Amino acid sequence: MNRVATPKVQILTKLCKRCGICVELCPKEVFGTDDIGTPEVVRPDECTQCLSCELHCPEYAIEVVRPEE
Amino acid sequence: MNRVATPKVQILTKLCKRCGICVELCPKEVFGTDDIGTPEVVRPDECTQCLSCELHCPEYAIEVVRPEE
Amino acid sequence: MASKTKRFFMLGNEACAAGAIAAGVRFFAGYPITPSTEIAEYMARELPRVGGQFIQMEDELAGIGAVIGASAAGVKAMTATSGPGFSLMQEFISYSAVVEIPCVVVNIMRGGPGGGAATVPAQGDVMQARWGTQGDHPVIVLSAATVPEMYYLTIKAVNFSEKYRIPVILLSDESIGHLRETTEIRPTESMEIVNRRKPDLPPEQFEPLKADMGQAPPMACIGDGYRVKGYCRLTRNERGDPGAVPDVQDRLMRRQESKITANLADIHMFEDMGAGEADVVVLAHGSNVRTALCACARAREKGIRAGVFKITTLWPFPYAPLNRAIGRAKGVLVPELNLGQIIGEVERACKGRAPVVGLNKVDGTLITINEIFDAIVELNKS
Amino acid sequence: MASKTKRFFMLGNEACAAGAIAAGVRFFAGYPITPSTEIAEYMARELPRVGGQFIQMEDELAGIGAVIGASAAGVKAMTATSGPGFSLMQEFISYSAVVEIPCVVVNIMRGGPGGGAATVPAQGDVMQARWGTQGDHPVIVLSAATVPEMYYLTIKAVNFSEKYRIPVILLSDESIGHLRETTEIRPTESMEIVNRRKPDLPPEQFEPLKADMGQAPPMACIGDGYRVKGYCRLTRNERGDPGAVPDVQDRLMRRQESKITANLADIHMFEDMGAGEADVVVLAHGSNVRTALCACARAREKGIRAGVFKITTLWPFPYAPLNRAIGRAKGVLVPELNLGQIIGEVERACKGRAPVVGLNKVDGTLITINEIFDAIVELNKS
Amino acid sequence: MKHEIRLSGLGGQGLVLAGRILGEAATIHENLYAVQKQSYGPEARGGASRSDVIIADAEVDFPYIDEADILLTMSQEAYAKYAGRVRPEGILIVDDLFVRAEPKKHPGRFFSLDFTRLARNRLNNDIVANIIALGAVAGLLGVVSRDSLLKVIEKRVPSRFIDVNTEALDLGFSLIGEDKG
Amino acid sequence: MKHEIRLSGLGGQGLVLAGRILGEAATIHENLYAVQKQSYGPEARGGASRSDVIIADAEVDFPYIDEADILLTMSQEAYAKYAGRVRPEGILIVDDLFVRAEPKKHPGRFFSLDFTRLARNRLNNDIVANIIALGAVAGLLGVVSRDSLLKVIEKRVPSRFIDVNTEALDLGFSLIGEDKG
Amino acid sequence: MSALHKVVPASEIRKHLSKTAKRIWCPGCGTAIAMGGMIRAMVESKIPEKEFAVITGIGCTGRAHAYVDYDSLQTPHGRTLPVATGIKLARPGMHLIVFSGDGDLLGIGGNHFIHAARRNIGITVVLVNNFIYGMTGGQVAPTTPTADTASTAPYGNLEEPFDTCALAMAAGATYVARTTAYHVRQMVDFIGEGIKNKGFSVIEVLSNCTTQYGRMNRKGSSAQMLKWFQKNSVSLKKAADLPPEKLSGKFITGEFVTGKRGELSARYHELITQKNKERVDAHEA
Amino acid sequence: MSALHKVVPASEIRKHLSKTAKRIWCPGCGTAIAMGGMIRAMVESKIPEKEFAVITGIGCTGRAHAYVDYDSLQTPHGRTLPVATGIKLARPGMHLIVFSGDGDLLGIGGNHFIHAARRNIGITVVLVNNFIYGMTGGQVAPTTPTADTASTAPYGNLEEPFDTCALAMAAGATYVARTTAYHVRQMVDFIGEGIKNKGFSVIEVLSNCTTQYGRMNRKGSSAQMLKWFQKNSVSLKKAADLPPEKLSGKFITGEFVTGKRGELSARYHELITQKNKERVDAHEA
Ligand SMILES: Cc1ncc(C[n+]2csc(CCOP(=O)(O)OP(=O)(O)O)c2C)c(N)n1
Ligand SMILES: Cc1ncc(C[n+]2csc(CCOP(=O)(O)OP(=O)(O)O)c2C)c(N)n1
Ligand code: SF4
Ligand code: SF4
Ligand code: SF4
Ligand code: SF4
Ligand code: SF4
Ligand code: SF4
Ligand SMILES: [Mg+2]
Ligand SMILES: [Mg+2]
Repeated sequence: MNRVATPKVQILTKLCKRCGICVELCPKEVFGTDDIGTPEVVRPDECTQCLSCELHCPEYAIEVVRPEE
Repeated sequence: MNRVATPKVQILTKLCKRCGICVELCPKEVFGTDDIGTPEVVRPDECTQCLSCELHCPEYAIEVVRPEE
Repeated sequence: MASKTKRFFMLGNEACAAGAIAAGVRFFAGYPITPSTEIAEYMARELPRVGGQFIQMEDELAGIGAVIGASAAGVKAMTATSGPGFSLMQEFISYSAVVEIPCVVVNIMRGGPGGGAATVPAQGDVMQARWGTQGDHPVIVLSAATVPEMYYLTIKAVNFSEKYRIPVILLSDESIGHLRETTEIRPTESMEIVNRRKPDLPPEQFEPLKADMGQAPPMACIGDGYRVKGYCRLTRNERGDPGAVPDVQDRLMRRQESKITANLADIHMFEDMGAGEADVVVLAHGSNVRTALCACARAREKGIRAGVFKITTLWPFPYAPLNRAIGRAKGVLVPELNLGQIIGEVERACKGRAPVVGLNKVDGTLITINEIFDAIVELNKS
Repeated sequence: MASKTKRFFMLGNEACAAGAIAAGVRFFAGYPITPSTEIAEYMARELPRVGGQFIQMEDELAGIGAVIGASAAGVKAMTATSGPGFSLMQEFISYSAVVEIPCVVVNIMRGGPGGGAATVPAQGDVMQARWGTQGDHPVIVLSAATVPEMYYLTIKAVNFSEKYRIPVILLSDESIGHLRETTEIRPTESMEIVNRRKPDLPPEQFEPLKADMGQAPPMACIGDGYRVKGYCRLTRNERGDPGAVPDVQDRLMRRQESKITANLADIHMFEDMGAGEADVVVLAHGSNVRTALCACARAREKGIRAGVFKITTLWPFPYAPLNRAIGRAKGVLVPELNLGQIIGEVERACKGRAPVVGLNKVDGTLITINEIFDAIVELNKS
Repeated sequence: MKHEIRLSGLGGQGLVLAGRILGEAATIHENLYAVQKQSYGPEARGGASRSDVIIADAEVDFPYIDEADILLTMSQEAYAKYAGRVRPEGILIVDDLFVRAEPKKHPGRFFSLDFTRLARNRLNNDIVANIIALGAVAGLLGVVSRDSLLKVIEKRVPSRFIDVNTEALDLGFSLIGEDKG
Repeated sequence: MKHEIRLSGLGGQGLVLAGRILGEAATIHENLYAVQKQSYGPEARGGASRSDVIIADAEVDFPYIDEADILLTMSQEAYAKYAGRVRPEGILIVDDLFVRAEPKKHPGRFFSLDFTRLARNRLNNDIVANIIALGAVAGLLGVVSRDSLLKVIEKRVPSRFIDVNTEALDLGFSLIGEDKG
Repeated sequence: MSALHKVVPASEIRKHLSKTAKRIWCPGCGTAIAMGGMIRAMVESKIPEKEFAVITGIGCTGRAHAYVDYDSLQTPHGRTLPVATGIKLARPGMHLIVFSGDGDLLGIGGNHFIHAARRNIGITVVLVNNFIYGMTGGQVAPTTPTADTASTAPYGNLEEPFDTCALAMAAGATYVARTTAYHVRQMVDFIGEGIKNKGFSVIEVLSNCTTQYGRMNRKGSSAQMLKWFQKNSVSLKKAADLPPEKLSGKFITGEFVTGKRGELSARYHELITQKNKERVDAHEA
Repeated sequence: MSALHKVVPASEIRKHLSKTAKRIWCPGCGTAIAMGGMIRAMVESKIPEKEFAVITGIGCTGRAHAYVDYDSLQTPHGRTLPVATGIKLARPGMHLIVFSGDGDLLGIGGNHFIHAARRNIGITVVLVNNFIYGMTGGQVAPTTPTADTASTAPYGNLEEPFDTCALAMAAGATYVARTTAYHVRQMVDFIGEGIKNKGFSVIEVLSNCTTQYGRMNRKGSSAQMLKWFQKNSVSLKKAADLPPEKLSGKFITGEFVTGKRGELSARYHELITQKNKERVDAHEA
């Protein structure tokens, strides 16, 4: 593929309600937050693709690239 | 006591609805019936005071003398 | 065609059930209550024979709930009950009106209030049929006067319900539900059977709540592949999404109301049986109709001009037609098996033009020919 | 006395609950529903502090059922709900009327029908409050126009219920239940608090259903040692035994009805606020009263003689007083937060003497002063 | 033409069925018009029971009976209640086993017949007393034929009971035949 | 005397409580008459929220506000919705953090104040922005004193929060004091 | 079990009956046997009469309120338990017996049944299960055995019946037992235990509706139905040792639960006492 | 359990959401997590979309009907199951998912719950149990733990909560499982099993209502509540080995019943087929 490698975790900020679940549940502290609590991917490389953030996001606003088989 | 010995089983016919339960359940065939099904005590001496008739009579129309202790 | 008409000796309740099946009802859910139970029993026996379903539910709420479910899934559906059970259905009747899922509720009235007297006739639920529910919404209420009417009015009830997507209530009482009567049944093919409109647009374009004033929208049913929305609480826009916007709510409420107000001519069923020329008009419905007719016949024999105004559609009440019919009346008599219910509407209709007098009976027996006759004589004096 | 009057800044719903406790209510059972829930929450907090009981039941039927049970056991009891829950209580309201077990049902109306809009005001249950139940029976319905009225009318409601052994329904709506307002509360000692009559005969001689016309019998409660009977289905003789004898049933029904008809002067609460001298009369209740008063004041500023006829007792409806009050009116305006309910009674009361015009709003917002003012101007032209 | 027939007695005696057969036979096989209304007490069994049938050659204008043309009473209670509400020229029939009647009080024709005893003794089946009575009533009525009634009985009665019911019906007709003379 | 005050913003900002404190203080400690009505969207959290208060020296004749004498808006949405419904001579107050206002459109007095930032930065507690705003509103209103408000706050707020609320209230009053000049 | 000579005599039952109300149950109806059992247990309990109230619903069974000479009340169909809950909270000293049918308590009233059990409110329920809606003429009930006939199940019941006792236990009842109209002495004992239990008690009495269920399912006379109960009842103990196939068509009788936990009206009265104390303390402080 | 790479991606959930309805659940609400789980299970099932219908009641959970892009319907409060029963009988080919709250299904709707279970009607219930009446502002629910606080239990709940799964089993459900909003993959699997079961299935999802239950009972943020579920869940297997005192305050998760017996709508359709055959036979005879 010729595309730029997608980061392992993506947040659709438009959908986010700033509940903090992804931030608090991520075992690898991949997320940080801005002033008003919007999560941002700050340590993308730490991500182990455990899917916890995606599975628990109540707004279906996070997508994690699936681990290889 | 000076009273005449009471029969062991008594039916208050006025209360009876002729359901036939006492007749059919008595293990000693103490009861017979008249033309229209009213029970009558026909074999009083057979009565073993088991109380089945009294306990099951839906009209509370039968009384059996209690067995001695 | 007359040759195909069949004669039966039927119970009023059976005629109702048979009429429902003729009208295409294929689902019945209910809960037993005297004096309506024969309707359920007939349905339990006959529906599986015509590929329909009967289920006895755990209570009346569940009964009408299942009916609404089946109707939402596209099957014509009905329930039947009597006073206490009818009270338990009120929330769902209101719901049915607002989500516009058709359903027919038959109420075979018995002595009320409370538990009431299950085996005597009464007309205690006439106002309840119109006003028993929370909130404003349209409803159609019919009243059957004979066993044959039980048959034909049930068909009417189903037709109205499907056409206007509205709950229709068919009232009768113990004295008719439990009456057996010679009933001549015309072949179903000769009768108008109405089926709800289906969407004429594909799912992407279809807006489930969109309709002109006076109209019910076409209905996409569950399982039709429309991913149908909008069967929910009051406030929805035409796409069916929730959201409490005043003008949307207003439009919905007014459009639903207009299904009745714009179609009065179609919905009103009444009969002027000599009322137009009468000095004394007897307004009657249900089990009082035949009594009133006999009493008026007797009155006319005695030289009193008396006539009956029979109403079959109780709600919407035929105010204007009644007002017209009492043209020359000196008095209007309203016999009712209650403490005075429909008489209030008669007073409204009459607007003070003639005295309106009630003849009310609540002891569990029917009003007699003599009682009506005497009241006519009395009114005629004034 | 004035010195003892206390001032509070209270929610309408809290005023209602506080009024109930002042009236002696010591039992509340209910089921949460917006916009009535603060009544339950207040009761949950306060009742155990005064030795009373609160219980949240599994649904509204159980809520009013527990209330009736507690009342049968001699405790003044109340429930509160809104439209959908009110529908579910109808069977029990009818029961309460026929067994003459007092109870008070508060309905804080919200947008209806169906699930409705929980957080907007409406007056969609006005007819239901009178006619929502199976069968004929008496009922008293009051409508509160302000927060202080919520307090005082709740006391009235409890008093009526105890005095006449009748279900009393207190209506208000979201715009008052959720309004906080300065509320001056007079000391309870200064107010009339009615307690149901107790039997004056010993158990052997006491006949639980025996009373003169216009009266409720004294009440033997469960646990009073009377081996009380007669809390059961409709037809009972004066001893309380069942049996469907027509004249017994008739007497019971008429005696119960007469509790209202013989006591209209006691039960009717209305206020002629300039209606008697008005060209345009505005008939208002509940949240429309203040709006109507402001609109009439404005109209009078513009030289139009407009006045308000305020009704607090909705049922029994004050037909005669209203008829008297519209003496010189050119028109009667009836603003309602529904599609036209109480207007039917106004028409009956007016008997065609003046045109009756509705001003109806069902979009979830209140009728405004402007809207009423404009309608007054319009009516005044005719 | 209009006939008002009242069948009265106790729940369980089969009077509702008898009335229904009569009305159905009239409707379907005689092309007449009929109505039938039962009323009963609150008991499921053993309470008072009444079955009113009206048969006419046009639609029945009023489906409830005030005074009967033919009254059958199969219990003393029913007799006490209804015997006074027979037309002067009407017919009063009682079951001899259950009713102690005062025939003199009734100006019209009077029959005290042994429906229940005949059922028990001749047909060995208490339960068909109602059909014997139906035969008698139909015989006196004259507008619904034995064959019409039989067709309905065949439809409404489990097949194993058809024979005894046929016998009962004929017995009933014959009672009147005998008595009529 | 009659003042109509509208506090508007988002659910969770505590505007309902602020309105309630204002009305209660007026009622109980100033012997005035007050009403307060909130309205909110269907959301339990985060939706639009509005709290209308009327204070008068006689019973309030009409408890709902059409045009406000004082409008506080703490969200852009609320500003958009209500800014047009202030009396010409009325006062418009916005929270500087949330609202980008167009003061020129409003003929009366206008304040853009930093309630939320002040709460966060000076009092270390976002949540008391409402009380700062309340102080400002009360200061502008002039009929409900700081002490009256404080008495109510002491009753309505858990004891551990009384101090910070007192500070907030005073801060609010002071904003106006400064600004008023 | 009480010895024979201790059984409360029929004459004593009659003393606790209404002198004026006519009992219109069918001849042989098991409901009457159950009502006799209830009165016997009430007499045996030695609790003063005026501390009892008998609450019924609607149905044949629901007629009993008019027949007993205790405080009594008949509720709308299915609503015995909410009303009884109100009474119990208002008068915690009362002993409340709810005597009603399977349709009333488990059909329309099923929700109140499980919630009353959950709350463990101090009420003794005598549930007369005759497998049918008797009063309305024999419609299918939530207790009608699968494949049995009823007027609304003319081709045989397609549904499964409830196991009343299992349901009561799962919902939280603290005394649960099953007996039959045949086993009158056991019935009296179980109802007596139910009355003793401070919390929510359920005694299911399997009963013969000879007129409706019996007729439609060819069960014969009332006595034959009682014998059917006799023959097919298996005690809980014995049942434990039998394989499921041997239990089909059997009635498992005995006491299922005799657990204890806090009763609701008592808990509520503790709360009141505590709030009262708080107020007094506050005054004194 | 499905391997990680098989988990239905969030983008796929979004495809099955309404494009127009605005979701107004609070930030962090567990109901949304449960709805995601439901949609994932529906997608995984490979059943064509048009064979599904989602039925909700009233409550926060009861808002889901407007958010999904399937056939959907919202009933009056508590009435999901009667309506779903009507739909299922009328269209036995449909897969019905009832998605609703603890109050809706077990409070006001409790009777329908046990009767639907008894009938074993082919419906899959996703019961979102957040221990509270969320939508109306935090009133006590039949699932609120004893002594916990709610707006109508200001002094702590005096009642005992239902054990939903025990109740469902006693009433007759043929698939019963419990999981939590934390255990999303288990949730998806269980809902999937429920859909596969032909009869009545109940999947109880313990869920965080952070705004009401959480706030009133000091449970912290949404994430903290999810962690609370994580920490206190005990699998059925493990629970079997633990003494009761170790289980207090724990959530027992797992599949409780996976039994089989006749489903009602299928039985009814057999009856119709039979009646039809009888008619045809009669004609031919
Ligand atoms: C709301 C309501 N629905 C229905 C009825 C009709 N009804 C009266 S009794 C009854 C069933 C009684 O069955 P059960 O409780 O088993 O009592 P049984 O007669 O068998 O003793 C029904 C459905 C009613 N009275 N009220
Ligand atoms: C008949 C009726 N009663 C009461 C209500 C009010 N009501 C709406 S939702 C609800 C409770 C919802 O609780 P739950 O089912 O647990 O849903 P949650 O909000 O917790 O998800 C209540 C009582 C109603 N809408 N209708
Ligand atoms: S879990 Fe979802 S909604 Fe919550 S903060 Fe993260 S991205 Fe936003
Ligand atoms: S997949 Fe796991 S590790 Fe990666 S960001 Fe999400 S929670 Fe953190
Ligand atoms: S059991 Fe009782 S009612 Fe039945 S026949 Fe015997 S005495 Fe009569
Ligand atoms: S006590 Fe027993 S033996 Fe004696 S008569 Fe009664 S049933 Fe027969
Ligand atoms: S119908 Fe059945 S339950 Fe009712 S009284 Fe008769 S036998 Fe008993
Ligand atoms: S109130 Fe509770 S259940 Fe409702 S949306 Fe908010 S967090 Fe979810
Ligand atoms: Mg039963
Ligand atoms: Mg919940």
